[in-house]
Amino acid sequence: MPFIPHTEADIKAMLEAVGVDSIETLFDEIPAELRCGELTNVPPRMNEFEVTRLMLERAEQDGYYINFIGAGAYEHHIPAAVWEITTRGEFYSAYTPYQAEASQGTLQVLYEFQTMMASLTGMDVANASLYDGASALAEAVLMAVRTHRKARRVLIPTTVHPVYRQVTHSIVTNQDIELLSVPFSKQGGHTVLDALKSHEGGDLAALVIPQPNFFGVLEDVDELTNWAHRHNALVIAVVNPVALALLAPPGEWGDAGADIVVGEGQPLGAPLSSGGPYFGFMCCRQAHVRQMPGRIVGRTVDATGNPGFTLTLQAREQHIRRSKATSNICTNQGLLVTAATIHMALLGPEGLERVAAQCHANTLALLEKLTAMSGVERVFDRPVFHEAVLRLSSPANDVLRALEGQGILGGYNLTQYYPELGEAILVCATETRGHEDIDKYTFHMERIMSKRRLDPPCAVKANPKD
Amino acid sequence: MPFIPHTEADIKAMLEAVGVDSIETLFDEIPAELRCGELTNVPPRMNEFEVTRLMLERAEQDGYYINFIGAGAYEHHIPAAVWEITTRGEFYSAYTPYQAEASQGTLQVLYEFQTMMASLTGMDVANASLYDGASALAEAVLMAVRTHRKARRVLIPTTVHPVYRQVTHSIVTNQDIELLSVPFSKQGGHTVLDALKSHEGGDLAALVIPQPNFFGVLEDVDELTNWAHRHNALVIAVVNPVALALLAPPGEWGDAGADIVVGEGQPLGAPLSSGGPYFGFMCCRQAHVRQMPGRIVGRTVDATGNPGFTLTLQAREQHIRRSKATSNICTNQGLLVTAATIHMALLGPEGLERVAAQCHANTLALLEKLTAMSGVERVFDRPVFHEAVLRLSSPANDVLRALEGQGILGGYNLTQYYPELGEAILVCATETRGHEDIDKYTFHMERIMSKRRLDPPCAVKANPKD
Amino acid sequence: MLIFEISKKDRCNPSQAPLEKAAVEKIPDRFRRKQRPLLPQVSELQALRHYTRLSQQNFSIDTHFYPLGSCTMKYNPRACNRLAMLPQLLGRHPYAPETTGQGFLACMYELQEMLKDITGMAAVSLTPLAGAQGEFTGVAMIRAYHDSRGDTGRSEILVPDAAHGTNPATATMCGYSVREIPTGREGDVDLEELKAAVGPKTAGLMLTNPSTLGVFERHITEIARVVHDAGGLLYYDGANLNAILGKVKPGDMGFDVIHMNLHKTFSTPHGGGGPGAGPVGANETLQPFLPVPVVTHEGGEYRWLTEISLPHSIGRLSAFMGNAGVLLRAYVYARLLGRDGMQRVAEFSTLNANYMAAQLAKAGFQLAYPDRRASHEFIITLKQLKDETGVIAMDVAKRLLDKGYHAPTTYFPLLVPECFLIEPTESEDKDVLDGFIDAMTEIAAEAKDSPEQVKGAPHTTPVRRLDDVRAARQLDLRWRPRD
Amino acid sequence: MLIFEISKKDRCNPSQAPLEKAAVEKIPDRFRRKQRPLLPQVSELQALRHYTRLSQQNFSIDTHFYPLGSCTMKYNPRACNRLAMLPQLLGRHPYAPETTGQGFLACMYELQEMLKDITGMAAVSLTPLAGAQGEFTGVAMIRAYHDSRGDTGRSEILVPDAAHGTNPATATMCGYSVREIPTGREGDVDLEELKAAVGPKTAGLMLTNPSTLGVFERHITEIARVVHDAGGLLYYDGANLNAILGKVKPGDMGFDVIHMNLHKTFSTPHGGGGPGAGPVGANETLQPFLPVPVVTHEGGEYRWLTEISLPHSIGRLSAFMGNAGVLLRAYVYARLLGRDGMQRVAEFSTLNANYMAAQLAKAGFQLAYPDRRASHEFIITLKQLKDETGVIAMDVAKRLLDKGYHAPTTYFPLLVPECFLIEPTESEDKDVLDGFIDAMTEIAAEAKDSPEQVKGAPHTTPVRRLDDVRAARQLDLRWRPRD
Ligand SMILES: Cc1ncc(COP(=O)(O)O)c(C=O)c1O
Ligand SMILES: Cc1ncc(COP(=O)(O)O)c(C=O)c1O
Repeated sequence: MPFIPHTEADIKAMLEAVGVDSIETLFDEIPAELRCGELTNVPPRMNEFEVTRLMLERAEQDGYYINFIGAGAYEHHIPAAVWEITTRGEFYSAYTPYQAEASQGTLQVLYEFQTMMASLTGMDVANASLYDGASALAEAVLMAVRTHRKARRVLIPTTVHPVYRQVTHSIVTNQDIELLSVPFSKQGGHTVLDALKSHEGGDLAALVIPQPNFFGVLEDVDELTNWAHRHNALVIAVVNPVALALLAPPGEWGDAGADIVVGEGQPLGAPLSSGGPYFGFMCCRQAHVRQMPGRIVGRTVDATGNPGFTLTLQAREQHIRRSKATSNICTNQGLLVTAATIHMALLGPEGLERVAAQCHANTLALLEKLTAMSGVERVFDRPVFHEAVLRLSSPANDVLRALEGQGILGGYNLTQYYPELGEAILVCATETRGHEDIDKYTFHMERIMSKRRLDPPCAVKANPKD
Repeated sequence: MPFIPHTEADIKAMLEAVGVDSIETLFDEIPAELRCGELTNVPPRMNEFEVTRLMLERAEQDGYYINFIGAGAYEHHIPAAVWEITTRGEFYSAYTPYQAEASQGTLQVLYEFQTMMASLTGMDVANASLYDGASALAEAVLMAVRTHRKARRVLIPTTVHPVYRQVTHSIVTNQDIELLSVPFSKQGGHTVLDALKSHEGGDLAALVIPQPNFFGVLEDVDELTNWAHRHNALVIAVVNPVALALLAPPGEWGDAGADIVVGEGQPLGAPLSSGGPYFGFMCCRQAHVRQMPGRIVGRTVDATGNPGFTLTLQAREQHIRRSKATSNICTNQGLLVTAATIHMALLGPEGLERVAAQCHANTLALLEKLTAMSGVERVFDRPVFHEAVLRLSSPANDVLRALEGQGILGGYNLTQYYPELGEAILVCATETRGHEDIDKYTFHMERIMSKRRLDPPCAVKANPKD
Repeated sequence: MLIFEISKKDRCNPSQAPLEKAAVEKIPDRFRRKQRPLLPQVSELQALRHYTRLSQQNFSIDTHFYPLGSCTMKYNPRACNRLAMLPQLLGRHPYAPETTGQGFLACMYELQEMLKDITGMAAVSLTPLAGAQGEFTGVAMIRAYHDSRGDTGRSEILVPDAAHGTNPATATMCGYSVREIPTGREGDVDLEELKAAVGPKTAGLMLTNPSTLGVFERHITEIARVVHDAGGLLYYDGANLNAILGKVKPGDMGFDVIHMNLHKTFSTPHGGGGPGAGPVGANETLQPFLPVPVVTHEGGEYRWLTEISLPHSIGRLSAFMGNAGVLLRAYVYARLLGRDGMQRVAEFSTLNANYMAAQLAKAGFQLAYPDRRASHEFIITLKQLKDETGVIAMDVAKRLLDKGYHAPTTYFPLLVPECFLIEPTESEDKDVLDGFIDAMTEIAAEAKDSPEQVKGAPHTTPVRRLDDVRAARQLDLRWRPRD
Repeated sequence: MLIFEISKKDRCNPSQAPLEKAAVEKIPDRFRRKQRPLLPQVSELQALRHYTRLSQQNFSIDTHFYPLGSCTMKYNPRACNRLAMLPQLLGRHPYAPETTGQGFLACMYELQEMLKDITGMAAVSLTPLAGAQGEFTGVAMIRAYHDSRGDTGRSEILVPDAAHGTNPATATMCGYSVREIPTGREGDVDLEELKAAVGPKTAGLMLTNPSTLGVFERHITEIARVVHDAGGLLYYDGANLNAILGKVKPGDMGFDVIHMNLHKTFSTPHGGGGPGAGPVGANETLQPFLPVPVVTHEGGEYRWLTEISLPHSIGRLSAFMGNAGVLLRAYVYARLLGRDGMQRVAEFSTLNANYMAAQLAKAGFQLAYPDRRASHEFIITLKQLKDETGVIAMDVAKRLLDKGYHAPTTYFPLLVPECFLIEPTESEDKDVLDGFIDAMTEIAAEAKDSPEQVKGAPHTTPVRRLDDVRAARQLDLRWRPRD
């Protein structure tokens, strides 16, 4: 029996001890009419070899592509050591560290992680993870409203990842919180103070500030932070942790710094893996720590005075506070945090900075080459980190498909969420997209665009809406 | 500096402690004229990402093939758990267990391995591995000669893997040992007593008996063993450990059983990996254990009387006995033995038997389908385990190349080592080659052979020597 | 020793990053960071050794029996890990077109189909990232349903007092107030109390069956009727699905929506806290409200259904499609188990629990519900031991660590005093269970003969009993350099 | 607990094998096994837990400082493991045609080229499976060379008394008798003794430089001249190549043939005993005798050269091409290090050794060769400690385990009494070295104050000091069931 160790003799002895004559008897409290028959849509079992072969075939079918998509998930090199250690059984198959004395490995890793994240963001404290960047933003909004006490309105610029805004909406609106959007500058692709003006005076719990924003553009975080604080609103920063190796940490934005910082942890050692598992991180000021959702690890001492680690401030959490908890989160993304901690330890400050700088440089190199073509232009004029918006003279969808045919994922199609930008795509070149890849992209893009220039597919297709 | 943790401050402090002013000074005893310049043929370093990409590309280039080659290395399913545990740092990065108290993990694994191998072969004791099957045969020949004391001639049938015979020759001939070959039966592909007759009377140290032999054929091991013992020669069995789940163990061959058993351990959990690392195993009777080469682990007790494990009988080995050692072997194939032990533990007797039975059944199924075609015939009429020799009506090389074009490795070409068999190939279908693969092979073989029947490439090619 | 304490200035690990730092002068100074973050500066070996040694300080399924009730700590097959980590699967971007993910999507689609069958639901969405997010999803769907009918007066979610903390917390997150329903003497929901509680304010009931008390709710059909009659809907907390896999389907019990914890029933790893996956299934009533995306299979192709084709969806709960890698592990596990294997999971997890309950009772421990069958888990109460010896459940839990066993869940559910919720799972052997029972018996004896031994436990772990009060009072949540 | 002791009859692990047993009636009964072998019958979890826990009982580089002299226990980069285990590389059959292995062969070819450069040799064969097989290869080539010239009277191999045991053992395997050359007071070969020993019987000299005494043989050029003049050839034991990588090439020192231990210098794992890889390099004189196969690159294609194109080859030493997976790891390592990294290996392994030697000397330990530079390793002799306290080198070694350090190599080389051969390697940090030096100092103090503490060591390992004598006398080499 797969994964079941019982022998006939064991079963017999166990049934005897229980005092029943069959395993079936143990289910006799289930009303007979509820019992189901065979699971007809679950196929019969395969052995490990058969499943291995199936999965190898499916993986082969999906293949490898040279990827220039970012849009919230980034392809970085992950040192081999990261997952070789992370998947050690002791990390992989442990539960949440409820029994601290039997979980010092996990707990210390989390404490180290909290230290690293707090420092990276310039904040006082960090929690031990949330589900992902998007839901972390939702939790930050809830936390801001709890912290603020008076206001229930939160400003979210449209330069925040559109799905993050959707997710936040799905999660917070049941609690009578109002999310207000802020339009972006057509020229810079960033949030300008003018656009916030209309909200002055109203009771605001928080302003969300992305850095870099969804377009890759750098926001004027100091001004925005000061504006929010001037209007008695908290600042929720949404940041990319790799970018933080280069960019000013939210703790230092404006005069007082951000109040809550969240983001997607994926760039720190999580493989792209079709979308997950990743992890969300959250940091805040010491003063607000009791409003934080999620697990937090603290250092303490044991009975003999030696240092040790334990889950702390559990009175915020659902298993203690139940309906009054700061969040319902229980299982988080612990293993990814283990990976991230090892990832950061292996890269160190210098390594992470080099990664960030190389992402930036590769993206600029890509932009230079692509915009040298006719039919490809930058949409915004502000500095970017490692992503940028390009407008194409042909339908974005067609161009991306043509590139896909050449083994290249050319970028994220913005037409669904930002139709006002025209045929626009968001491109990203991380440190893993060096000259060779950029040249390949450029070569094929040039061919595709010039073919379309010379020989547009057909009259109807010229219509950008098609 | 890759893999070097020193900081500038450390280096300074260390040089001061040594009392020199530069690292270069530490090399001042090397005559200056011997010092070399830059290593011009070693390329500059790459970072891990660059090497990863290079290796992924090279692996992609090599691709996947459906493999029907055996000939000494067999594609079996290896449970995922095997290498996930084997590559744990504690096994992977430990040395030979010289400090027993700090190596109980490795030592107990080896003791368990010895137990498993002794039982699988039906022998008293096993060592902790030799390099591979071929060199293990060479060591067995040396051991037999040492044990026999009088004779230095050893009979090796030509049904033994031809490369094993070459390797044995390379290794033992410097010690004035004579290897005599024995021809095989044209009909059965096995070794017959008649062929041994001419050697009766001469002083023989040992007879080597392969089971199954290189052709996949089952030898009359009982008769051969009894013949050898009757003529005062030791019996060296060369066996496939997976086959042993089904076949009589050498310890039970004939009236007295084999004296030394060796073989290639690869089928027990080692990936094909272009030829290695694999491992050789060796078992023998208790009486001969002091002539055994290689490490041996024994169970003993510690200072408090608790059981523990340690390397034992080290007086046989080079680090103690130096020029009088049983072998020069030092580093063996420990990690592969760890994998094999876990592999056998996961399969168990039932699992290993099912694997063996399925290999046999798949091979018979393949043979039936292939020999149903005109132009493909069995060469030998004896029962086989999981390999068999087929004679083709077209040049083996051309047929195999045509199959390769279809993603199939159709078998091992026997024409180099056994030209007397004509255009013959050795085919193997392990448990990983099920119906689907066999059908694919059959389909393409049918097409290739019928094309060649209808339309032989050109007149010259009809000459089988071409 | 913390990794920061082996860090040294100027040390850098150059294999892991670009060999040089590229120019960044296009980023104006005002956006730039002035001081480097406090990340460790260690060599690869130092990092590897540090984290390898830390890992050895954990108990885990791979090293210890871990009968943590409600958590289903069963074997996590290594094949699931390996096959979810094939390079092509790891490398695929979540926004890569569906055409480049047909292999992956096929797995997701088949997983959806299997989960539908197992739960008896009409449709499944894989997107929730853990059990609690699955709960949120379910209750948000209930709310969306009522709202869609203009039935906006329903403001209460009913929750049994034995419920897991995530249930009431979830209700709050969905804007509901929580009304607790007491448990009857035998562990079932008190039907009369339930009847008294339901009404026009009732949005729904959250229930897990078998409950966290380790018994099967016998009156489930009636409960469902009562709630439905009042216009409420039933939410099934699938954390205990392991107990009934292939034996009874929540859909057949009358539930409208359900989440599953794949990190429990489908054996994906807990990873020291996560990740999990909390797919949600719904019957036809609630299906339109399922969160997106959902995989569909049409014309031989797999593709995502989004809010565009599912306009009533409660929306999205995460940036992408869910914890894909966890779902892949669950998929592999399901294929390895197959149809019959699913049933066996329920059978042997139940056998193990009932066996342990019987043996512990014989050894003198008090079962919380001695007249009931155990499901895949059961409760003992150590109140008597405490009264007699002063040794509390927490002491016994810590002492178990010394004996090489992870402790069961303690002090949950809250209504049983000094309780141990014990879940052995189907993947443990009788000898292991016997060893645990022996250890419990020894500890009970120690509690009488040498209570200090037990109260002072653990003695053999990397640290001794930790001071939780101090941890919460003198907050130390991050390391800071001395100078 | 042995795996056999958790095994139970009738238990079987069905995910790992075909789901049913196929028919085997075509195999006549007389060939068949009658009784099943004694393999464990355990579940996947039981096996996994057993071997995971066993692994934790090992010291290893990944967990401990492991300064085992002559063994070069440096960091084994995880990238090497991962990249050597890519599915396509693992799946390739050794007899698959070269056309299906161009990626793999490219790595092998480039590795050969790098090793040629590093050793200063004309050609390299990757095929030997470990150091000792490399030695065999080298000496067999020397013999083949003499034989090819009809020079068959040479029957002796010269070996310094400090040599590793494999050297004399190898000479014997090649049919030579061994003549030992004593070491001079300062650790160099005694030149006068060498001169007296060489002659028409001399087939060759086996030498490692730096020697196993941890010093560089200063008169190597003269030694080479003396041996060559007598018609002998020089074999270089490459176990200590780490010390001189990129600094000096054995070919330039006058050696004719060399083996390398890739599991030392090129950081492939030792795996608790192996596998290793012992490629051999030869100068133009010996090149024709190299073992096959060797990779060549012609017309844009990589292919194997075999005995057919290399008719003077000493032949084959293993069934296939060598330890391919080990060679791939070494290749990845070499690419990560690069040209400059190679030199740095020599520099920092040497710095570490000299630093430790200096600090231990200051702490009162006796260096065997106090007036010499240490190479990448060095020797201390604990004779004085023994004389003063009765504590022997073995006791100190065992006590080091208690303090979390693997012991250095003890009692080798044989000519230094109570010796520790200490090799820190370049991948260890100064703090680790300082910790070890402190531990040694503490132990020396303990030896004086509480010698029983040291003699009774180890105290903290999974077992206490083991009875090796009993192990050899009451042989227990396999488990047998009780009944
Ligand atoms: C009964 C019950 N419900 C819900 C949950 C929450 O699931 P998760 O931890 O995946 O969020 C748990 C997990 O602990 C549980 O045991
Ligand atoms: C000096 C020396 N020569 C030769 C060898 C033998 O190498 P291997 O163990 O790889 O056979 C060793 C390894 O211990 C050694 O240290």
